[in-house]
Amino acid sequence: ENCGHISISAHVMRLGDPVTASCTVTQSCSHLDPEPQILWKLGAELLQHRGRQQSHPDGSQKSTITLPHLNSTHTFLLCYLNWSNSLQLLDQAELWAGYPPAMPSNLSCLMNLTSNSLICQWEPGPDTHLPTNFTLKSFKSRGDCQTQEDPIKDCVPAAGQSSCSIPRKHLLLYQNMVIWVQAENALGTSLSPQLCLDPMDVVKLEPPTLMALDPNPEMALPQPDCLWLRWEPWKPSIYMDQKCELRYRPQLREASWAQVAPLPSSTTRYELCGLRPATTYALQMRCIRWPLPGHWSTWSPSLELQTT
Amino acid sequence: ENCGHISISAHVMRLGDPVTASCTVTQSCSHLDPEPQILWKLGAELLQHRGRQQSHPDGSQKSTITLPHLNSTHTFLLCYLNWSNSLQLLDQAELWAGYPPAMPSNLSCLMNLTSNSLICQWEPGPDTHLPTNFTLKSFKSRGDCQTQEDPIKDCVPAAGQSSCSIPRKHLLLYQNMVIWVQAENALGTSLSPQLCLDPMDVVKLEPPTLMALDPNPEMALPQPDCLWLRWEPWKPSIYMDQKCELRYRPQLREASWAQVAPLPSSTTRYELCGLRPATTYALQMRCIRWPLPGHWSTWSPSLELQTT
Amino acid sequence: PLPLPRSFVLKCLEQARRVQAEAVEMQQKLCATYRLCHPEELTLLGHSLSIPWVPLKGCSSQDLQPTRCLRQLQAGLVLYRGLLRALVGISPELSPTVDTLQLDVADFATTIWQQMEDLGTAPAVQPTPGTMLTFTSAFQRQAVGAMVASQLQCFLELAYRALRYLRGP
Repeated sequence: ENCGHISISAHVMRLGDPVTASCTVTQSCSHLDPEPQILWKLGAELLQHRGRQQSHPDGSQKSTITLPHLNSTHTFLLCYLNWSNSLQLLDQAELWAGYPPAMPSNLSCLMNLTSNSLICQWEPGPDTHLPTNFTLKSFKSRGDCQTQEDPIKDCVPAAGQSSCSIPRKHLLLYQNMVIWVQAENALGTSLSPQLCLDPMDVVKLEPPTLMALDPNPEMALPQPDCLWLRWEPWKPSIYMDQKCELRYRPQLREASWAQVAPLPSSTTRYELCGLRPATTYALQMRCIRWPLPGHWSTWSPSLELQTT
Repeated sequence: ENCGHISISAHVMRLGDPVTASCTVTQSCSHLDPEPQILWKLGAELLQHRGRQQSHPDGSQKSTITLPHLNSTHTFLLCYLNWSNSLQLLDQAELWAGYPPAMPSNLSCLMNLTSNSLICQWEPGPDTHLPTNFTLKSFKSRGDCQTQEDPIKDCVPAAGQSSCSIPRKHLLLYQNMVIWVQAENALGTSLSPQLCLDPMDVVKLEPPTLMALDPNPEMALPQPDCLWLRWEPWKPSIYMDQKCELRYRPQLREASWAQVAPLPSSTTRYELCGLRPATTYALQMRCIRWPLPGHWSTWSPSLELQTT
Repeated sequence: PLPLPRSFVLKCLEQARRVQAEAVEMQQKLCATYRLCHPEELTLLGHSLSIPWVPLKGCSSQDLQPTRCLRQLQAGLVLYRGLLRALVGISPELSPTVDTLQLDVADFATTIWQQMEDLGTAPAVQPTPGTMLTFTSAFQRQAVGAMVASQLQCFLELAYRALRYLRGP
């Protein structure tokens, strides 16, 4: 039969909140000493004269203690019996203190065409000091996301991660869906603002591949101030209409980029003129899904070509 | 309902063996042409005039073909109907040819004290050209392995691997066990010779750690022809009695190793004398479980010390 | 003419190109893995297994009827989704392609269905994929896969032309 038992207001509380606990020592345990002294420790610290001790008709003893502010995020409250001058541990209660989760913020998502999944990430907010579960929740919708169609399976991030990847089979492409993050711990739950997006409108494009193009063979003498280049859109996005931007600069110190007006992705060759003869130029290109919405890819690695 | 159907002696055979197959074209399919011509292809090659074609009472047509030697390890046998001058594919049979597995050889095992598992490897033998499964089988035994105690769960190697790791929980340490490899494919099964070993007798030791030792402070002047060193056995093997060997050589070209008689692992300090003064020496040590059986560790990385 | 939002037509064009590319990939894999490289050799087998051919009469360039074309396109996509569903688990090499293709065909059908609903031109009853095909051999399933991949490309070619016409200049 249990010698002593702690009962406590809560094992998890807000940092700085009070704690009330009582430790009941059964009669069988305290028979050796008519007036057994019950002592408390918080972690390693002995709490001198803090418990109000009473005897109960059934012969048991009960000590009650209140800690005004619990300031450590994880500690133990221990109940001892002073038994012929040796402290005997009867029971201990594990205590956690922290904060309810703040509202997750900066939720953003990108559709990865290689893994064919929608990857969302967010800011988790300040440390709550408590085990806090984040879940990426979503449902299929239509139009401007005012209606809820089929729910989508919760996306549970890997431990400690503030991102989650919704697999293709849970997505309905080319339709809007509603996405948000839920943060939950023992002290409460909080939800991020909702996003309304079509996964295909947040595709993460990789840059195109730039290649030199031999000048037109019919041309007797290639113009000295021109460069000829061609490019291939990133393969997984080849079915998307895109527009691309080309920028170039001579390999001279402090030379700044000059940019060519957007080029539709259907044309994959370009003649760049008006350049300095006998000069090496660095060329870069980036593309974006267009006219449908999308994100610009990063600039491609530089292609270096020299005018004649 | 099925238009045509191939039935074949076997889908998997020994390389060079004959193959007999028949293709039956149902009456419903051949109704368009009273004498439908059945043709065969092996891979892309049309087998001219090779099938014996017969009509059956039920109106179906059957062509039978025999290929004396199948010489490709993976191909298709196709049955066509010449249907108003267009070859119509009715059925195809996938064929594999190869060899029964040779006996796996050179089975050897090492007990890894870090992963606490018994890792065995073997030579799979020549390519059989067929999907071949290797399984490491074993059972607990006693004495000289003449009796079979508890069986041990089969260890299935990762695809294409010729090694397998038996986890600690399946092992009975300090007792002999019987281990062998089984190779199996569609053409047969073969077993390697059996090993009889105690996992602890095949421990793979890592070398000890060699460190310089400051000469004995009481000594007025450290002898010029001596070096002082100490070592620590490899931590996971610290509970094992071991003996160790020390070798040393001066940092001179073509200097060969000299070796000190085995040192019991209980002594972890050593004074090496009889050396050349003012010379840098490379020292290495290796250890082996002793007097119980074991394998020598590799030599430790060199410790370089200079005599005064 | 049907008041079709430009973004809807642009999305359909993109989805058609996307599904087309995947159908080509499926065909290439069937050719590489099972040497089923000539769909024209499978006509007789297709008849015997009664593989449905999906007409797009409302989408012909001579006589384009937008409402009818969209309905036939949507019904055809639902039918192809059913055919693709019968091919699930066809083989480890092909399964990823078939799974993605099936999802993309289904999403394309949903895009059109929801637009028809928004326009009030959707048929009273959603078309269904019909009874699931069954096969008596692995070869039949592979051969049907080759037929579906080939026919789906012709189907999408027709649809693409009609959608481009609907997109206008």
